[in-house]
This record gives sequence, C-alpha cells and structure tokens, in this order.
Amino acid sequence: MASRSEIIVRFAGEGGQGVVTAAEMLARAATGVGYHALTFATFPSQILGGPTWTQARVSRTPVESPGDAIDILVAFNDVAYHEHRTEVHDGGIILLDPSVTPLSDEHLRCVTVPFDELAKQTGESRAANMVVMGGLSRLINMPVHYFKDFVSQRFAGRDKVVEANHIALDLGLAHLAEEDPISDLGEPEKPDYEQVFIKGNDALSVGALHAGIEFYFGYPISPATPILVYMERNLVGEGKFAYQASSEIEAITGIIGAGFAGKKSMTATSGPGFTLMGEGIGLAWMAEIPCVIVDVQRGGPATGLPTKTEQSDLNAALSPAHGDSSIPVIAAGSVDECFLATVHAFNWAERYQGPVILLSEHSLAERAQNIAKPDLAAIPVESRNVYKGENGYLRYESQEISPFPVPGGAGAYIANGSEHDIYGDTTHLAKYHIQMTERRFGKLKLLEGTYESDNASASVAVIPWGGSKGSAREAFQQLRSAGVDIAWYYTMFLNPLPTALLDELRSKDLVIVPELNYQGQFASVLRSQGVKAEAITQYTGLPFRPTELGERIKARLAGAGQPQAVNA
Amino acid sequence: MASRSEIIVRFAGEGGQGVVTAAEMLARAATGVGYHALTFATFPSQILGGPTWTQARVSRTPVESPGDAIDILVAFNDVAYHEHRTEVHDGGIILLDPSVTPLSDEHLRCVTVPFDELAKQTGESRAANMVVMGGLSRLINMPVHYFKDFVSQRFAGRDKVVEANHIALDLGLAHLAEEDPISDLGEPEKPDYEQVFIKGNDALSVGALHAGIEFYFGYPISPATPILVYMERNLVGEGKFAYQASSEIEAITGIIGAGFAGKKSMTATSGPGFTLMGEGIGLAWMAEIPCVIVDVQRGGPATGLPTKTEQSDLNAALSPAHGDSSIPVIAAGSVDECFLATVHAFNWAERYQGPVILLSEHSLAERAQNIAKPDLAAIPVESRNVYKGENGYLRYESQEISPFPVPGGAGAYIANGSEHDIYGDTTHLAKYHIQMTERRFGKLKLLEGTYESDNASASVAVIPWGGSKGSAREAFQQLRSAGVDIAWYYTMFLNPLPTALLDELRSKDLVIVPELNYQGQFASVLRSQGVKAEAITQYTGLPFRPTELGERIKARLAGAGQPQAVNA
Amino acid sequence: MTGTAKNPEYDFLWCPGCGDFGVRRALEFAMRDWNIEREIPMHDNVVVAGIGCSGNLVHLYEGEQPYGFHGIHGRSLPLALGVKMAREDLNVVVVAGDGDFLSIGMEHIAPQASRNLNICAVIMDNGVYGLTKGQSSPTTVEDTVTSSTPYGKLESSLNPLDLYLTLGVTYIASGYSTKPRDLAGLIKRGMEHDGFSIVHVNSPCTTYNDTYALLKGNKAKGIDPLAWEIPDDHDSTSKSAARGVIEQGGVPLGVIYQDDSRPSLDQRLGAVRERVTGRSAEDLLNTFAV
Amino acid sequence: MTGTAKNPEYDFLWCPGCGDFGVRRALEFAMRDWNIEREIPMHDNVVVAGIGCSGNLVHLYEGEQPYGFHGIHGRSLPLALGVKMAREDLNVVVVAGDGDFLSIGMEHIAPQASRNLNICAVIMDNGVYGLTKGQSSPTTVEDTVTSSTPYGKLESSLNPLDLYLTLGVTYIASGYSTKPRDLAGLIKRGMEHDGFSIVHVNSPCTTYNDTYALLKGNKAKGIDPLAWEIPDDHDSTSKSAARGVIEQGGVPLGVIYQDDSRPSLDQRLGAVRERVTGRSAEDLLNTFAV
Ligand SMILES: Cc1ncc(C[n+]2csc(CCOP(=O)(O)OP(=O)(O)O)c2C)c(N)n1
Ligand SMILES: Cc1ncc(C[n+]2csc(CCOP(=O)(O)OP(=O)(O)O)c2C)c(N)n1
Ligand code: SF4
Ligand code: SF4
Ligand SMILES: [Mg+2]
Ligand SMILES: [Mg+2]
Repeated sequence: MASRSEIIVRFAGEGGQGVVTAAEMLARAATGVGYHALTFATFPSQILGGPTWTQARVSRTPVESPGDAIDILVAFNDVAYHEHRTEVHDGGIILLDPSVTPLSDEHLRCVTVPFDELAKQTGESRAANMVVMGGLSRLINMPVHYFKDFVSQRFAGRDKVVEANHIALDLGLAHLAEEDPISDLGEPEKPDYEQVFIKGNDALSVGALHAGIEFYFGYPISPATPILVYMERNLVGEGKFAYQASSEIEAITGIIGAGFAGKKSMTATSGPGFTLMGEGIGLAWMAEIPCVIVDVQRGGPATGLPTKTEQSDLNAALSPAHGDSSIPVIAAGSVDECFLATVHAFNWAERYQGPVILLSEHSLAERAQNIAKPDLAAIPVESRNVYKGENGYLRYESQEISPFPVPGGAGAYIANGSEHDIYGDTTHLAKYHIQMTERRFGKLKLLEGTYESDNASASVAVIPWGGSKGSAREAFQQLRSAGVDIAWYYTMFLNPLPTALLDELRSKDLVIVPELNYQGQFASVLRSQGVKAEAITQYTGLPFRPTELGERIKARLAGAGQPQAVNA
Repeated sequence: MASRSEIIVRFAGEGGQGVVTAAEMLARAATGVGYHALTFATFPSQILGGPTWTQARVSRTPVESPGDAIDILVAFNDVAYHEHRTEVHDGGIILLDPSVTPLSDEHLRCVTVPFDELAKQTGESRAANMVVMGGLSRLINMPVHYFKDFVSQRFAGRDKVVEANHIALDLGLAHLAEEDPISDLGEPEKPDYEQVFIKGNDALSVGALHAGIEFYFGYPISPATPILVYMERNLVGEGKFAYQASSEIEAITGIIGAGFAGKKSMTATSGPGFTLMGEGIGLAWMAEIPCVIVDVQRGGPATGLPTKTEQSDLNAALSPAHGDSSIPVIAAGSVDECFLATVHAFNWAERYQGPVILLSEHSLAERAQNIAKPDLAAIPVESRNVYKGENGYLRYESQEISPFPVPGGAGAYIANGSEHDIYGDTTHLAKYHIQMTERRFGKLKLLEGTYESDNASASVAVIPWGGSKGSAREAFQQLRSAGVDIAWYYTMFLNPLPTALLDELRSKDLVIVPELNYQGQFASVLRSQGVKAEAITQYTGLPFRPTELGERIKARLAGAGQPQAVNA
Repeated sequence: MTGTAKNPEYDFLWCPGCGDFGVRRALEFAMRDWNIEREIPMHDNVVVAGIGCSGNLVHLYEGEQPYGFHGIHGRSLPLALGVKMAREDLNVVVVAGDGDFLSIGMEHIAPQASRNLNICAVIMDNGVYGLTKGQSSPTTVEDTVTSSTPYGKLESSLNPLDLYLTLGVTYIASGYSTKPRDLAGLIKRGMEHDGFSIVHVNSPCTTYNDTYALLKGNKAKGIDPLAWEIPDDHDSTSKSAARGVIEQGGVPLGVIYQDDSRPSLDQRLGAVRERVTGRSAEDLLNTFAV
Repeated sequence: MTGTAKNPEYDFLWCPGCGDFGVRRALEFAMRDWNIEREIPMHDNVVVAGIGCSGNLVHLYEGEQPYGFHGIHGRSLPLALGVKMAREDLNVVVVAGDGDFLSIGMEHIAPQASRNLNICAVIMDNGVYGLTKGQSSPTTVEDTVTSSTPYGKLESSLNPLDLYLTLGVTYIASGYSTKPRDLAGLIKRGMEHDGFSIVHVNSPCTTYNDTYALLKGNKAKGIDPLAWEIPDDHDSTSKSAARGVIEQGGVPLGVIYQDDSRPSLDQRLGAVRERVTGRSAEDLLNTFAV
C-alpha cells in the first residue's frame, strides 16, 4: 500500500446530521497527534436541515488550501451522494449508509456502513458521526485511539458520552475491518513548536484582543457574526465595551465616537453592512479618527450569497465613500494572517490616525486549521501618539500627523466631518481644503507594509490576494516543480501597496492575479498603478482548486501577449 | 476704445446684498439681447449674510466656462474688495461704494458709486443692485435699455417696482456718465435659433420630465435640493409622484420599488446622500430594476464642502456597493448636457433594466446660461420592453436581457437582492451565480455611448470629464491656436466608456485628464483600462481657469515621459 | 432538497414548528379572499419581504403567485412605498421580522405613519434574529441570554404596539401564528383599511426562542397564558382604549386600533391632483425662453 | 467675516433672531454650572453635533471650549454612544435639529431609549430644515407650504414628546429658546439624570418658520400662546401624568417625565463587570491550544 502525504475527506448530507462538526473533528483529532489539517465548510442558509458539506484535508506537512479532488466522500444521503460523487478522484472511496444505492462507478470504491443503525447500538443515536470516524480510521489507516483520545478530552467528565462514542468508533472500525485502507498516511511528525487549532474568525478576534481592542460594536451578519459573539463574551472589563448595535450605521458611527474618545475600536460586518458603513468610514477619514472596520466578505452584490465565499468587495473597500479618500486596506490570506492582519490593522489605524479596512472572507472565517501559536510577545502593538500639552492646541494645524487629543484631557478641539480649519471649525476656504486634503493623504506615507516573493527574477509573476493565497501558493509550487519560470508575490497590504512591491511588479511582462470575483478587481487596481496585470477569475462561491488554477495560469502564460478581455 | 468679444464681471459682498442675483440679472439681460452669457456662483453655507460672490461672463460668441481673470469687480464691502482685487487683471476696473477705501493699485481703475445712497433716492432701498447695473451699463458700454427692458419684463404688472428700478439704473448710469468704458463689447448678434436661459439643475429636471419621469423621491441636500423643489412643484398628475423622503436610504429604496412597479423613477442627491444610497444601488443592479440616481457633486469627503464644486465622487460612483457590479455612469459637462445626459440616463436605465448614475456638480447646478432650446421632438426617449405574455414567465431564465414584467400584469416573479435562480428565488448554486453574474454584466453591452474628438491624429491628447469640459475646451483651443499639436476627446459616458474611444485613447503616448479632485480619479480609471493617462488635478473647490489649465497642460507636455507621481 | 410547488430547486425551509408556517397560511387565506371578493387576479398583489427567516415567506407562498420583492435588510417599507405610490391600484403587503422592521428598519415606520401610506405590513415577531442564528432583537425580553447577550440582555424590550399607536399608524392588530384563520381575518381587514396597517404577529422561533408554552400558558400548573383575546366590546376607534389594551401587557389578540378618519397618502395626492395640473416638458422648457 | 472669540476666521453665524442663540446661551450656563459644582475642567465635556443650523452651535460655543464632534447628518446619537461608552466619566451632550434627529436620525432614538444611554440630547426644533433653506421636517405642521411641499404638507406632524415617552426615554423636558435661564435648568437636570435625557426645545427659525408670535400668543387679539408652563404640581414621575401633559397640546415648558428607577447602560455594564472577568489575549489563545 502506497504511502501518501495527505488525504482529503468530504462529509456531505443535511444540516443536523453531524456534517458540520465531522470535518472539524477529524481535523482536530489529526492535529492533536501531529498532522496538519485544514477544514472547509459551506452551509445552507436554512437554519435546520438543507444540503451542507464540509471537508478536511489532513497532511503530514503544512497545507494552505482545501485542496483539489477528494479522496474519500462520506455521503449521508442520496442527494449528497449524487451531488458530490464526481468530485472523488479515481481510486477514491465513497462511504455510504446502506440506504443509499450507489451507481456503478468503476473507478471508485463504494463502502457501506450502517451509520444510524450502529449508532443506535451505542445507546446514543447522535453518535453516527463517530461510527463514521471509526470507519474512516480504518480507511485512512489512522489509529482509532487518536479519535478516542480526542473524544475523552472533548467530553471529559461526561463518562457516558465518552463511552458511547468510544463504542461507536469501535463499531465503525470493526465494520470495515476487512476493507483495504485507501493508503497509508504515515506517522505524523508532531511539530516542535506550540500550535493552536483555530478558525479564521476566532483568530481575528483574538488578534484584536492582542492589539488592545477596547470597544467593539457590531450588527449580526453572516459570516461576521462569530466575531460579534466572541467579543460580547470576551471583551469585558473596566473601560471595555462590546455590544450589539441596532444597525451597521449605528455600529460604524459608534466606533468612531469611541475612537474619538481615545479607544481602540472595531466593528465587523459583511458586504451589505460594509456598504452601509461607507458614510461613516468617510467621516473617520475626514475627522482623522482611528478605527478598524472588518469586512468578512461573502458573495455579492446586494444580499448576495450569504453563505458562500467571494473576494468581490475590494473595489468597495478601496472607495467606500464619496470624495477624495484612500482608506488603508489589509487583507488576510490565511488563518494565521487573520490574527496578524488584525494586529496590523489596529497598528495602522493608531499610527496614521484614521480608519483601516480589514478584509477577510467566508472561506477563511470558517476555516479551522492548526497554526503555530502566535508569539504574542514578539508581535508589536502600537498606540496613537496622545497629545499631552496644554489647552489651546491646534489639532489640525500641521501639514502632517499631529498628536491626538483625548477628551477628558487638555487639547479640546472639534473633530469635524465638514472641511475644517486648524481649529476643527467648518471652513470653505480653498487654502484649508488644500492643506487638509494633503494632510490626510500625506499621512498614508506612514503606512509601509511588507510583502513576500519567490523566484523574483522571472519576467512573469503571479500575485494572489486574500484567501486565494493558499490555492495560488500551491498552484505556484506545482508550476515551479514542473519547471515553469514564474515569480511569486504576495502581500496583505493592498492599500497603500508596498512601494518596493509595486516597483517589482511594474518591471514584469505579465502579472497574473487569481481572484474570486468576476471583474478582476485587484488586477484592475494594479493596472491603474502601472502594472501589466491580468486576472484569473472564478465566481462560483467556492475557492480555487490549486491544480485547476495551476492549469489556468499555464494556459495564460502560453497565451501571453494575446489581447485579454477586461471585465469592466 | 478697443472692441472686445467678452467681458467678465464679478460681484462680491455679503449674502443679502443682492450679490447672488446680480450676476444672473446681468447674464439674463445680456442674453435677452443676443449676447451669450454664463454665470458662476459660490455661496456661504450661512443662511443670511456671509461672504459670497457671483460672476457673469458675457460674450459675443458662445462661452463654455466661467473664464479667467476678471475685468470688472463690483465690491460691496471692504472684505470683498480685499479678497478679490488680486483677481482683476491689469487694466480692469473695481466698482466700489465710497465706504470702501481702496489701496492704490496702479494697474487697476477704482470707480466709486454710492450704491445704497442712490438706491434710497429711488424710494426702494433694495435697488442697490440696479444702481450697480446702471453703472455697469456705462462701464461695459451696454445700452441701459437692455436692463430696463429686462426689468419691465421681470416685474411686469408691478409698476412701482419697475419705476424705482428704472430710476436706479438711470442714477447709476448718470453717476458714471463721465467714466470711460472698459471697452466696447460690440453689438450682440442674436442667434437665429430659439434659446433658453437656464441653470444646470433646472435643465436636468426638465430633461427628466422629457425622458418621462413618473416617480421622484429625494431628500434635501445642497446642491441637489433645487431638483427636489422643481419636481415637487412640477411632477404632478395622474400616476405621477414627487415627494420628500425622510432620508436618502428611504429615497433610493423607494425609487427602486417604483422602478419594479414599472415607473421611470429618479432621485437626486449629493455626496453624503449618494454614499448612503450604495446598498440600494447594489440592489437595483442585482434585481435588475431601472432607476436613475443623480449625484450633484460638492466638495468631499464626508460632509465636506457643501457649497463648493468638486469632481471627487467618480470612484464612489463606479463602485457604490460591495460585490461585483459595474453601474453605468453618465456625467454632464455643461448646462445643455445636464438636460441631455438626463434623458440618456433614463434611456440607458430602461434599455438595460438597471440603475444608472448621473453625475453633475455644484458649478453646473448653479450655472445659469443661454443654450439652444433643446428640440424635444428630436431627442428620442426609450421605455423598457414590458413583458406582455402569460403567467408562468421565468423572469431570469435567459442569459441576456428579457422583457420586464410589471405588477398588475401577468408574469409574476420575485425581484430578488439575494442571488437567485430563474424564478427569482434565492439560491446558493454556483451555476446560477455564474449565469446571473454574466447576465448582469452582459447587459452592459447594450450601452454604447458617443464621444467627440478634435485633431485626433495627435499623439498626445486631453480628455476632461464632467464640468471641467468647458475650461478644458477653452484651454485646448488656446493651445491649438498657439500651434500645440494635441488631440481633444470628450464623452459624457464614463461607464461603460465608448469602446472606440478607448481604442483611440490606448493608442496615444500620453492622455492628460484635467479633473477637480486630488486623486486623479478618472485618469486612474483610464490607466486601469490600458490608457497612458495622467491627471492634472485641482482641489480648491473652484473650477479650472482655462488659461491656467492650458499652461499646466503645456508644462506637462514638456515634461512628458518623465515619471509622474500618482496619487494613490 | 425541499423545493416548492413552483420551484423544485428551491432549497430553503423553515424549521419544524416555526410560527412562520402559520403566518404564510394566513396570508394565503387573506389574499385569496381579497382577490375573490374583488374578482381580481393574483398578479394585482405584491409582497415585499424583509431579510430574515420571516422574509422567506415570499418564496414559500403556495398556490398562485403574487408579485414579490425580496430586497435588502430593513428596507421593506420604503420599497413598499415605491410600489404603492407608483401603482395605487395594487394591493401591497409587507412581510418582515422583528429585527428587520424594528431594529435596522426602525427609521421607516414613523414616516409611513405620518403619511398614512396605504399598505399592510405583517410583522413576524419571534423576539430573536432567526436567520443569523439567535441574536437578540428589540423585542427580546430584558435579561435574556442569547448568543449576542451572553450575560443577559441589558436593554429593556421595545413594545411595538405602543410605538405604532404613538406614531399614528391607523390600523393596528395583534395576532398569533397558531391561529391562521383569525390571523387571516386581521390581515384582510388590514388590506381593506385605507391607510397604514400593521398586523403584528407573535410567530415563535422553535429553534432560538420557543415561546409557545408561554403564549399558551399552562392551566394545570397555574401559568397564565401570555396571549389573550381582546374582548368584543373593545372600542378600537378610541386611542385611549387602544392604549389601555396595550398597557394590560401580554399578547392581546385582535384589532387594537383603527382610525378611518385620516386620508391615506394616495387619497391626499389625489386631492392635490384635482387642484393642480402638471405641465408638459415643452411647456416647462418655455418658461426659460430667452 | 463674523468670527468667534476663539477663531477669527470662522464664517458662520445664525440669522438675526434665530432661536439657536438662546439655546447656545442656555447650554453655556448649564455646562458652566455643571463644571463648577463638580470642580471639573471644561475638557471633561463633549458636545456631539448634528448637521444643520442647530449643529453649528458646537462652533459658536463661547468662552472655554468643550470637546466637540461635528459629524454627519443624523448620526449624533450613535457618535455620542461611542464617546460615552468609551469614557463613562465624560459629560456627553448632543445638539441637533428636528430634521437631523427625527427624520434621517430617527432610527437611533429607540435603541438609546432601550439602553437608557446616559447622555443628554438638546434638540432644537424649528419645524423646518433651516440649513438647506426651508424644506419641511417631521415636525412641520400638516398642510404647511414649504419649498418642498408647494401644495401643502401631506403628512401629519410627528409629536416628538409623545414618541420619547413611548420609547422609554427616562428624562423628558420641553423648553423654549427665549428663556435661556429656564432652559439651562432643564439641560443641567438632564445632564445630572443618570440615563437618556432629551431636552426638546422650540427654537424658532426666523427665516423659514418664524413661530415667535404663535408661541407667545397675543393677549390683545385673544390669541392664546402655544407655549405654556407645566404647573408645579405635575407629577413628572408618573407616565400617565406625563402623557396627560403632552396630550394637552401646545408647547409645554418644564420637565415632563423623569424615571430614576431604571439603571443606565453604563451602570448595567458595571454590574456585568462585577460578575464576569475578562481574560487576556494569551489566555484566550490558549483555549485553542492543540
Ligand atoms: C445590511 C444587512 N445587515 C445584516 C444582515 C444579516 N441579517 C439577515 S437576517 C437578519 C436578522 C433577521 O432577524 P428578523 O428580522 O427578526 O427575522 P427572523 O429571521 O427572526 O424571521 C440579519 C441581521 C443583512 N442581510 N443585511
Ligand atoms: C446624508 C446627508 N443628507 C443631507 C444633508 C443635507 N442637510 C444638511 S442640514 C439638513 C437638515 C437640517 O435640518 P435640521 O436638522 O432641522 O436643522 P436646522 O438647520 O433646522 O437647525 C440637511 C438635509 C447632509 N448634510 N447629509
Ligand atoms: S430559526 Fe426560528 S424563525 Fe428561523 S425558521 Fe427556524 S424556527 Fe423559524
Ligand atoms: S435659517 Fe433659521 S434656523 Fe438657520 S440660522 Fe437662520 S433663523 Fe436660524
Ligand atoms: Mg425575528
Ligand atoms: Mg430644523
């Protein structure tokens, strides 16, 4: 039996059948013993029931995307079987309840396990999950005690539940005792660093707490709601405030009030709420108030596709409001970056005294993954330069950034969303509009981000952004292995773009931007800045598959120089 | 005394001194006898009083911008005198009340007229205006009966007012009887076509009425309020609705409801209100509902500069909401175009079944000008293709535009802001998101606008947009007269841009975009579409001066090829 | 896949026991009767839906289909205003949840009340944000623990009926989703009323805020039901009587208030049209002639 | 150029006779006394202003300057919430107009009332949109002709006092701009009240809606004044007495309602903090440890 470095398992069925938790459990158990794992989930918008599937990719080495075709499909019902069977690659396995009648697929192996029946035997009918896991432990050749240990830990103190689940695991395993495993995943190598297994939204929330968030105000919206829920629970204590707003307009304006009052403040939303926040974001830019606005993107436009992933809010993030403004935008591209980018967002907001937009997306928000535990002591946190002088301070006198007066201390002024003079009073004089406009844009110079590159000497390059990073990175590695001479660039800092990165990109003959939207939004931004950029787009509500993306990049390179349609 | 083809008069003082109406009166009277005239006004945000000035440019030939330095300054008070005297060109005249003590300006002629004192003699103390006009009639050598006739007409039936004003005119004239005129404007040549003297906002409103507007809903905001006021007064009758909304969010959503119900609907706002409309505009795009959104731009961002002009809402117009969308944008560049562009906006909305954004700006909105009376019969009006079949229609089945079902008739469906299937029901299936996204963008192909060009063979070009058209056109003409080989392009249709225009622009070595914003927003858009565009920007709250702009273009041409800073 | 009679691919369904099933049924009854009485086709009706579990009613509507508009969160009222004032002949019904209508959509109630916009809004109040999985809403009871109020809700809950009355809504009824026949009557009367009608329905969320037991009460255990029938002798034309009903607390069932004296917005506009005639674009253009 | 003592270049001034002059004076009195009593510096006060003639008060404030925030139209309440809940020690006062507060800003009143946010809002009601030159506002009287209602306003006007009472605002006072001393007292009491306070002021617009004569009445001509003093024996702790005052119509002057029993949001949060302790980012991160 060939050994392999990774395996992808998909669980598909109805909401309520344990589909949602199955992938997470597999991934969590696997990381517990030293594998690397990453989940992908897509939900129905229906509350109970409705078609749903999740997937776990388990590997001996770190993984960065949900991956390509699946190795094992666990189909909980007929519809799920028919919906997903074509995505199992040749030689793969489909695990079914006997109630499902499979087609004859020559290149697939169908294995039946009576999920519910065996579960009932344990006395805990909700243990169907565990029966599946037991069977899986055989099929992927993973010692069943990994799962047992995980169960013991998870349900510690609830002995009856532990026992039933252990029995279920054994029953599932026993049922497939004679079945050949799909392959041998090999012994995991436990990383020698501390790890956390965490979802993107949680990483983002903890990042905000590390950055020193003091004020959170948000309105529920998928897929950003978990951030609200986390904050409500954990942002407590003297001088701290986490609260549900009555609308996104209230949320954005509220955090601006708090930013004005000296607090590190944040709100999180998704597309529709983000659009409603536009006027407020413009106000924060104009009045020079630090705050962080998180947009966990879903499919758009309008109410759009609330439970699907997309990267189509970049244009809106770059120009959320009328008038001249250029709001800094940072986009997380992985679960680690959900943490890091949030700290950066706060640091930037404090440093340049203005709003910062943090983009995440559905697939990252719901992705659970093992990552190296962030070394908090090593991740610097910045706070604004507070004015400490006497009264009579002219807040907006200088052409550059100036210390920030905090109410309750000296330096009273008027923060103003109308064009203002050095006192903060409303003015219509051209000289002040010129001065203040240049002041606002000038402060952006303080924000210089970093970027990564690989094989930078190649004349063509690929640069993904946000959550397409992982798929693109894997595609890039495949291409490099296949001998393709292409450069890799990546940055979280979309606005302002790192100047050195821009210089490098401008020198390329072609820069390919894989992105999950129709318009090729980031490619268009790069072109406007003098880069010969072309997008590779996908607008299915799902992430790129690395191998497919690699093929598309290769095809694009072959056609380079040919005119490329631009989606306006 | 040298004859000249035009003269620019500026009136400066406090609100309430008749400053606001003076320029309009001069222009109106001048056009009445066959001159061409154009006004410019800038208001204080204060309701009564506050520094304000207006200006009229009167010419024997058509004019397209407020012009350059001024010939005659009428300063109603000390502050106004000091504020504006430097803008009078050598040999110009300053007309003052004796209460103002002028500096000794060698190259300027100061002429005093006791405005208020003479006015009082007429028995109508508010006639100071007319005293000034009488004096002006001497200084610009314009028969005083032009003004008298105008007064007789304007105040027809109110004999006492007419008489007092006539006396005031005579007194002003008599007072300056000995004064040399600045020059001879020469006899006007009355155009042989019908004319109207109209402001941009009124032209826009009448344009909407010609286009067949049936539903107007708007919230007051400068400088768009006059459109609301005009509609409230004039959009009456069976099936018609004009009403004040309680907010911009209510306004945009209301017109979408009306568009869905089969009506031609519109709202008008300015920057802050426009930003609030973003979510609604995204909805109209998604649900495929025709409607027109007017943004009469003022200075931004946030509450910004409500009474100043700027062209800084283009970015916001091009991406007013999250998700993939590309809302059509038409920008008026002159008072005639305020009329025309509005008709086009409705036609486009009806044709492609979606929202259209119409950009105007403060300087156009308040510009009063003589234009050829639009020949309504010659300006085609389009209406949507209404579904006339049976029930059971699948509204969104086709990949392309499909007939529009109107409630009250067969074809019931669900207009939906969530991604939907062919029935209009919410869906999460990738196949529908792909189909509907392509359908929405595909419909843009129906919108092909026109453009103008001049000396198109030159390798460098200038292309202004919106209200900078006039200044840029005059600068262009000056440059051409000076032998500079530069091409001229212009279009009202900013999105989608006419494809042939884009092709032409892409072939140029340099395309210069004069625009009234900091970022060079349109230049950036052009670069993203493959044009070597560079902006010439101004962000003073005032329009370009043609000669100054010409100089800047010349300087840019001299430096062409040198790297150009891009405002991010 | 669940599907509807019209659309086999439609994949949303309410949770078992969700109150919204009953509200849908009631609306179907009311609209059917409305159409029959007037001999009008179903396509003269428009259902404007909010975003929430409740708003999905527009897709789950059974039988012959009215027009529908499923827009954006919180904006059902201004959408309905657009439809109604564009086409005064249509029967326009709003269906929305408590979060949609009373939180993010709050700003839109007062203006429609002042205008007496002639539509009927059916509000499905479950005291929770259902679709986003259980956060608190304006009508969530004080101190309740929800996912967004882990330490208890710190706000007093809003009394929507009291608010409607104060704002001048001219038809106010309160209903319960388990009584679709009664509810249909309240809705139909709201559609018939010339002015702004709100039928506020208690429509429990079995998944996040199951209040059936509370509403029904339990005689055996001596727990009084929250829901109670408004007595027949209640004078629904009296504002103070209406206030009295509301102040008794609980969930009154029936018509609380009806004011037929105030003209609706379309009627008032009609009066203006009799006084004022519009002019053609050509005429208006001529007013600017040089 | 007008200028202020602080800023010689500032170029906005209210029209002669504008009621807002008196409101400014009243606020200055109230804040001065507030500071003196507490021996606190002026910079412990924050004035959050709406957009309108009224909001410009924040720039025209004379003498020592409080902090100010002049934001965007309609959003003074959520801005104030941000300031207050960020810094519970500050005295936060909102100044806004009827259009700002009751039209575009309408959605923000109910949530603050439910939360009992501890701020004091001073509303300058002139029954018109002043700054945009005379359009109708929610409090404009029905049938009034304004630039945006050329054929008369077709809506009934909103009664803000009644609305505040219904929403549960815990301190409601009504004042008149010509009585800055009295008004100062109402404002100061509002600042002292632990909870959401609204001082609703009739502040006439001499340019677009001059109601001085109506408010004052004319004894000689037998015209009763609109404004009337609330009698000393009014029980402002009683909701029904408060409703009675409001239902008498006109413009009552004085404190209409005060409820000191409901804790304010900051007090309630304080109680949660006593029960629940937050954890450090490091601790929270460890809950995800593999
Ligand atoms: C602008 C915007 N904000 C937030 C959301 C997310 N969202 C969808 S439904 C909903 C609340 C639903 O609650 P309710 O109106 O009570 O309806 P229910 O589901 O309880 O029937 C929210 C917050 C959204 N779609 N759009
Ligand atoms: C989002 C937005 N919409 C509209 C405006 C224009 N605007 C400025 S003030 C105002 C109304 C002012 O009325 P009110 O609040 O009553 O204040 P007043 O001037 O009467 O004191 C409006 C509509 C704006 N600044 N922002
Ligand atoms: S979550 Fe609640 S409101 Fe939504 S469908 Fe389920 S029971 Fe109904
Ligand atoms: S317009 Fe009215 S509200 Fe505004 S400053 Fe003048 S009088 Fe006061
Ligand atoms: Mg609800
Ligand atoms: Mg007002």
